[in-house]
Amino acid sequence: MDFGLSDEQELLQETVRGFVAKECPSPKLREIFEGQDGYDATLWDGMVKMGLGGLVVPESYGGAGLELLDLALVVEVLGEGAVPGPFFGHSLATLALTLGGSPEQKERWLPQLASGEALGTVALGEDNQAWDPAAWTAKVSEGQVTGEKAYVPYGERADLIIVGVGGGGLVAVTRESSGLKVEPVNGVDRTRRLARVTLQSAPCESLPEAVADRVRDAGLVLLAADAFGGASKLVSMAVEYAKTREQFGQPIAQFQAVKHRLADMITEIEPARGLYWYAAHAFDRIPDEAERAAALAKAHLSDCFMQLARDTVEVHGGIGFTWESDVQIWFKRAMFDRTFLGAPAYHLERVAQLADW
Amino acid sequence: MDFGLSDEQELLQETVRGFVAKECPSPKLREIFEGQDGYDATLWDGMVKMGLGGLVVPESYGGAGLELLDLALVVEVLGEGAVPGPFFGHSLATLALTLGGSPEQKERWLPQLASGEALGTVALGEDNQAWDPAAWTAKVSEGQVTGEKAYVPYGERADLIIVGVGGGGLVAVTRESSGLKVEPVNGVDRTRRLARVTLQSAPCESLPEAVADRVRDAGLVLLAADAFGGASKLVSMAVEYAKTREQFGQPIAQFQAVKHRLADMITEIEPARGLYWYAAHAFDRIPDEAERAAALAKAHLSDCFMQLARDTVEVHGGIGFTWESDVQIWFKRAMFDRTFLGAPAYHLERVAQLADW
Amino acid sequence: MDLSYSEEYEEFRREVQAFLKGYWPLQGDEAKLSHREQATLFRERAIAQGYAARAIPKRYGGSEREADVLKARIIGEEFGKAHAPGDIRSIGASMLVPTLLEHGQEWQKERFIAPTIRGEMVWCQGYSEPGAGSDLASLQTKAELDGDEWVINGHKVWTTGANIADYMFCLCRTEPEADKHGGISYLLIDMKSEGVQVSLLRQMTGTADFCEVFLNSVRIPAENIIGKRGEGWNVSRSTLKHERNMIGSAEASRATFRSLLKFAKGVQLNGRPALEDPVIRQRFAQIEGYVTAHLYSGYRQLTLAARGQEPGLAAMLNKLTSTNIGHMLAKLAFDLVGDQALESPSGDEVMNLKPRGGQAWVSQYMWSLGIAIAGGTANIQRNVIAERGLGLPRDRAVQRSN
Amino acid sequence: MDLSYSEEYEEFRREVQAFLKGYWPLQGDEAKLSHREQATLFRERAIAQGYAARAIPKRYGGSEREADVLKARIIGEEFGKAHAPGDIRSIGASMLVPTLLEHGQEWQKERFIAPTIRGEMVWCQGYSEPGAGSDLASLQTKAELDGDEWVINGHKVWTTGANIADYMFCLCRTEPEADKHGGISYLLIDMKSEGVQVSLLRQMTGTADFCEVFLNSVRIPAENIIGKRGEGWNVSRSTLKHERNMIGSAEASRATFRSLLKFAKGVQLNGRPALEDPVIRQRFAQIEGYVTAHLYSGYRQLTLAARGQEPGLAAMLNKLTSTNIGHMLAKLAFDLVGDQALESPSGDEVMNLKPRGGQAWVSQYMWSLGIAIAGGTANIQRNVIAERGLGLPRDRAVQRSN
Repeated sequence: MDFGLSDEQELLQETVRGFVAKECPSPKLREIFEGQDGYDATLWDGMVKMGLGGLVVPESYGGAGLELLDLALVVEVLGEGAVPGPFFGHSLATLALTLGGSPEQKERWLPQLASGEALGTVALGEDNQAWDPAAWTAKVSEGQVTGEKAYVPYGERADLIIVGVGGGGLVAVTRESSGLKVEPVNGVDRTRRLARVTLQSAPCESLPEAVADRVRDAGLVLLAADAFGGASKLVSMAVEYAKTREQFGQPIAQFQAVKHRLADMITEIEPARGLYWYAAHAFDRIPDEAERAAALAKAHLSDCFMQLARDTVEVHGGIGFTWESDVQIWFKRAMFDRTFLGAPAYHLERVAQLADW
Repeated sequence: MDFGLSDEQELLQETVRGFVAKECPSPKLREIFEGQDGYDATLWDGMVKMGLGGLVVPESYGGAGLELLDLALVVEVLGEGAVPGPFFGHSLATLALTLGGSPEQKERWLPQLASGEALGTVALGEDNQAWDPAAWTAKVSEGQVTGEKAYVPYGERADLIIVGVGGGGLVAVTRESSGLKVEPVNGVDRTRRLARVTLQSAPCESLPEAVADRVRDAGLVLLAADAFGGASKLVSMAVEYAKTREQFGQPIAQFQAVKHRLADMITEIEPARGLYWYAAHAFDRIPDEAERAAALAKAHLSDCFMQLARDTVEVHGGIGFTWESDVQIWFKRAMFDRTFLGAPAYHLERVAQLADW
Repeated sequence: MDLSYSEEYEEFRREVQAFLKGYWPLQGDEAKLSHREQATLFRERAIAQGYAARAIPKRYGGSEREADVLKARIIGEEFGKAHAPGDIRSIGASMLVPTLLEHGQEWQKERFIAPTIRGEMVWCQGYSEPGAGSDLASLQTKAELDGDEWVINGHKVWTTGANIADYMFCLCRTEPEADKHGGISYLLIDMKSEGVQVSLLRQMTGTADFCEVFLNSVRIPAENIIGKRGEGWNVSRSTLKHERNMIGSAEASRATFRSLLKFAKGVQLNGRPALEDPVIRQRFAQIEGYVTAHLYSGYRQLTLAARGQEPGLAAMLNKLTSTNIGHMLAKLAFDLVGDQALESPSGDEVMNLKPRGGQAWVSQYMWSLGIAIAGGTANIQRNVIAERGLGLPRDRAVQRSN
Repeated sequence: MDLSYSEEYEEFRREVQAFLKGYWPLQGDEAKLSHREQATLFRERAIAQGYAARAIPKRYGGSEREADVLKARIIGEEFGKAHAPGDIRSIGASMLVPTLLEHGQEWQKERFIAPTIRGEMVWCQGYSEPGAGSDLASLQTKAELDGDEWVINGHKVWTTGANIADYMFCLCRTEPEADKHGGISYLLIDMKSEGVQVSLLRQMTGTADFCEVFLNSVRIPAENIIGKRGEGWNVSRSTLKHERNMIGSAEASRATFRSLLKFAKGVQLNGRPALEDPVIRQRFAQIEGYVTAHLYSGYRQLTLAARGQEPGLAAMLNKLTSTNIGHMLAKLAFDLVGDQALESPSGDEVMNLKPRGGQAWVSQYMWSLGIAIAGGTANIQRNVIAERGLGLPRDRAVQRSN
C-alpha cells in the first residue's frame, strides 16, 4: 500500500512548478488577467511544448498516455500559480475523445489536440444549473445539434467543442460549424474565460461511447485539484503578509487572533490533498468509487478554497479587497471552482445519494 | 413606542434576584441538585410566599393577575440562578387553567395553585418528539384518559396534571386519579426533574377552551427566557474565571484567543434578550404574531444557551467538565431548554412555515 | 413595554405626513429643477419645519429642536415611505458637524455647518494611511507650521468620495516629538489646494468606491484646525462616537435580510424554488433570529436613550453584530446566486459587457457585503467589547505601542 | 499511488491470519482462564511470533523486529478483525516504555519494560496540576532529596487510571533555583508508597474517568529518576513525541463517524427517518469530507514514514483536526439524539436508574466527545502549528514565562 506519488509524478509537479515560476510570475499573470481574452500564446505554447496538451492522450495518438491523477497533479500546480488559459477545457476535451471517441475520431483529433495545433473545450452546463448529464436538453437530430450551453471555457477560441446533449451523450462540433454562435460571458474569473454557445442545427458528430458522466467526474476532480493548489497558495500569501505587515509596533502575525486564524487555515487545507488524489486514483483504478469520490473531493475542496479566500482577504485587511492585490485573482478562481459543474451543496447531496443514505 | 420594562417589572426582577441570591446561593443550589428529588420545600414556599405561584392567575382567583411578559421576566432571573424546582410546569398549569378552564374549574383550582397549597404541572410531550399538540395521541373517552406522556416536570409531586390529548385538547388529572402511574425519569437537568406519566383510563376533566397551542407557545417563551438568563450567567462565569485563572504568568483573559472568544460570547447573547421580551409581549398583546415569535425566540435562545455552555466549558478547561464545577448545572439546563418542547431545527422550520416561505 | 406610539406621537406623525403630502415631490416649475437642486430646496423647508437638522442650532442653519428619539424615528419612517430627502447622510453631516459643534471655534461653525447640512459642501475623511489601518494612531502624514500656513505631506487611503469632496477633515502628525497619540492634529483641507492629488482605488469587484489622496506640500491656513495642536486624536474620537448609531445598523441588516429573502423567492436551486430547500429555509430562519435580536436590541437602546438612560454594553455590540449578520447573509447569498457566481459582479470596461440577467444585483450586493468583512476591524471591535465592555485586561502590544 | 499491498505484504497478512486462527481465541482449559490471564498468555505468544512489541528489544521482553509501518498496520487490521489482544494500549506502553528506551538506565529498562508491555504492570501519568494545565511547566509538586530518597509533596490532577495503577511516572520540581523548565525531574513513584492518596474526579456526566493524586511526603528511592536531575522537561517531551500517532486519530474519527451514521439510520426525527432530513444529510456529507481527508492524510504520512521521509507539517495537524471533527460529530449527535438529550448520560447512583432505551449509548458518546473539546488544548495546538509549522513569531507571554 502506497498513498503517495511516484518519482515521475513528483518530477512532473516540479517541472511544471518551475515552468510556472519562470513563465507566469505575478506581472505576467496580471497582464493576462487584465487582458482582452485571458489568453497568452507564448504561455500556452510553452505548456503544449512541455507535453501538457496531451497528458491523458494515448501515446499512439501523440500524447503522454498518463492518467487522471497525473493530470490532476499538474492542475494543482497550475492552480497554485493561478495560471490563466484554456488548459481545463482542453484537457477535458482530450479526455472525452480518449474515453469516448471512435478510433477514427481519435485519429483525426487527438494528435492535433496533443500537439496544440488545435484547441479543444467542453460545453457541459446549461442554464438553471443543469450541470448533470441527465439534465441536459440540447437535442441531436440527423447529425445536427440544437441547444444553449451556458458556460464554455474559452469557447471563442476553441477549434473543437465537445458538447453535452440530452440523454447524457456527447457530440463534437467544430469551430467552422454552421449554426454555431459563441458569445463571450463577462466571467468573474479572468484567468479562465467563459463563453455562451448557441447551437442552431449545427452539424456535429456523436462520440460512440457514453462517457459524459466520466467526463463530468474528471472535471470535478480537476476542479478539486485546482482548489487545493489555489487554497494552499492563499494560505502562504496570508502567512507571508501577516509576517511582514506591522500594526501596533509588531507584525500582525504576533496577534493571537491572526496567528490562530492562520493555524486554522492550514489545518483546513493541508490534510485535504488526499481527497483529490484519491478521487483521481479511483477514476483511474477503482471505478465503483470514482463518482462518489469525485463529488466529495469537489464539494469539500472548492468550499475550503472559497472559505480560505475570504479568510485571506480578512487577514490582508482593506488591501486584500483591492484590484491591485493579487488575492483577488485566487478569490475569483475560488468562485469558479466552487460554482462550475455545480455548487458544494449539490454534490454533497449526491454524496449522500450515492451511498444510499 | 417603548421597548423596555416598566418600573414594576424592573422591581419584580430585582426582588426575585435578591431572593435567589439569598435563598439559593451556590451551596444550596448544589444541595438540591445532588438531592433525591430536586425539590426544596423551603425554597418553593419562599417563592410561593412572594406570589410567584400565581403570577398569571387573575386577582379574583388569588393570583397577581400579571401577564406572560412578567412571568418570563421572573423566569429569566430564575434561569440566571439555575433555581431548581417545579416553577416551570406549575406556571404552565396555572396558565392553562386561566386561559382554558371553566369558571368552576378555575374556582376550584386556581386559588390552591396560586397559594401553593397545590402544585400543578403539564404533561405535553409524548415519545418520538411528539411535542406538537397536533401530534398527541392520548385518548379521552367518557371522562377517562389513556396514554403515555414522556417528560412531565415534577410529575411525581404534582397534585394536578394538565394533560395534552389527541386533537390538541387539554384535560386535568389529579394526583389521586386511579389509572395514573408516575415514574421518575433519570433526567439530565437535576434542577428540573422529569417523570413519565402513564394514564390507563384515568378519570379526567376536559378544559372547555382549546388552548393547547397557547400553552405550548407560552412554554416556548419561558424556555427562551430561561435560556437568556442562563446564558448571561454563563458568560459572566466565563469572564470571571478568565480574569482569575493564570497560565504562563498572566490571566488567561490576557490571551487574545480567550479575550475574543469572550467578546463573541457576549455578542451572541446580550442583543437577544428582546427576542423573548417581544415573544412574551406578542403572546399578551399581538396574537397574530405570537406563535411565530415564540418559535423564533425558543429556537434562537436555546441554541445560543447550548453554544455558550460549550464555550464556557472550553474557557474553563478541564475543570469546567467536572461535577465539582457549577458550570455543569447550567450546561444541563441548556440541554433541557434546547430539547424540551422541541429542538431548534424543528422550531426554525415552523418559523419558515408560519411565514409561508 | 408598549410598541404603539402614544397619541402625542401619532399626532406628530400626522403632521409630518401632511407636510410631506404638501411639499414632496415638488410641483410645477420646481419639479423641473435637477434632482440635487430639488433636494436642497425641499431640505431647507424641512429644516424650517423642524423635520431635519434638529440637533443643529438655528444660527448654524439647523432647526434646533429638543432631542426626541421617537420623533426622529417617525420622521425617518415617514420620509422613508415618501422617498423624501431628509437629513443628509453625508460623512460631513454625520461626522464633521458633530465634531465642529463640540470642538469648533465660532467662525468654523458659522462657515462650515450650514452648507454641509444643506448638502452644498461635501466632505471626505482623511484618517487611514497605507501603514495605519487598525493601528490608526500610527499615521505618518506630516503637517508643519510655516508662518500662518500648515504645509502637509502624506498619503491617505480608503478615502470615500475624495474625488467629489470640497474639503477633507484629516488627521496629521504635527508634533513629531510627542507620543503616538499626542502628536496628532485635526485639520481641514480644501481639496482644490495645490498639491492634492486624488486617484481612484479600484476594488476586486472592478468598481472604485474608494480613493487614495496624495498630499504633496499642500498649504492650508493655520486657522483650519479643530481643537488645539496635538489634540486631534481626542477630537477624532468624539467624531467616532457620533458615528455610532443605535438603530441604523440593525435596520440596515433587516433591509438586507428582507431583500435577500425576496430574491430567494424568485430563485430556483437544483430544479426547485430555493425557498423549498430545507437547508435554505433553516438558514433564513436562523439569520432571522440574529436580525430580529439585533433590531430589538436597537429598539431597547432607543428606549433607554429616550428615558435618559445609558444603553451601556449593548451599544458596543451593534457593529460586530452587523458584521456577523453581514457574513451570514453574504454566505447565504452566495449559495442562492447559483451559477451567476461565475459572472462578473460589475460592468467590465475591458470587455464592455454588462452583467446578464435582472438578478445580477445580488452578486453586486454579495460583494459589497464582502467589504464589511475586510480588515482587522472586527478584531478591534472584539478588543473594545472585551476591554471596555467586559473589563478584561488591555492588549499588551496595543498598550505598549501607545 | 497504489492502494493494494504488494505480494510480500499479502503473504505476511496470510501468516498473521493463520497465527490468529490457530491461537485466538484460546482453546480447552486455557479458555477457562480469566480474560486478563488469557490476554497475557496470548500476548506472550504474539510477541514470540513478532506480532507485538516489535519495537522492543528481545532482552526487555519484546520481539525486536525491523520497523515496518505496513506490517504494523496489517497486524493491527487482522488483530482488530479477530478481536485479539495485540500490543497493549496502556499509557505505560505508549508513553513510559519509549521514554525508558531513550533515556532509561539499564536496570530501569530491565525492571519495568517487560511487565509493562505484558500488561502486568500498570502506569499512570502525573503531569497536570490544578495550577498547571496548558502551562504545564509551571507545575509546583516538589521533590527533595533526603539521603537516598526523594521526598515528594504535591497534588496531581486528570490522572487517568491512578486508582488502578502500580506506578506513576511523574514530573516534579527538584531544583527550585533553576528556571521554569530547568527545575523539573522525571520520577517513578510506587503507588503503594505511604502518603499517596488517590481520589476519583467526578465529571459532569456523573462518571469518574479521572483521578486526583495527593502526594504527602511520599518517599521513593533516589534511583527512581529517568534522565538527570533538572532534565525532566526534555525527557517528558520525548514522551509526548512518542504519543503522536500518524493514523490512529484519523481511524478513530472514522470509526466514530461510522457509528454515528449507523445510529442515524435507526433514528426518527420529527416523524421521519433522520437520514431523510436534507439538513442532516448535508452535515453527514460535510463531515465525511473532513474525516476522509484526515484519513488520507494519515495514509500519506504513513507512506512517507515507510519511505523514510518526514511527514512534516501534516503530522502537526492531526490532533487539531481530530478535535475539530469531534466537535462536528458531537454537535450532529446532539441533533440526532432528539429527546434523549433530556435524559442523564450515565447511570445515576442517587436515583439508582439506568438510562432508558437501547440507544442511550449515543448520549454517552456525545458527552465523551465533550471531553476532547475542553481545555486550552486546542489553542496550544494552534500555537504549535503557527510557530513550528508556519514559522510565525512565538507568543510573547509564553516566551516570557519560560
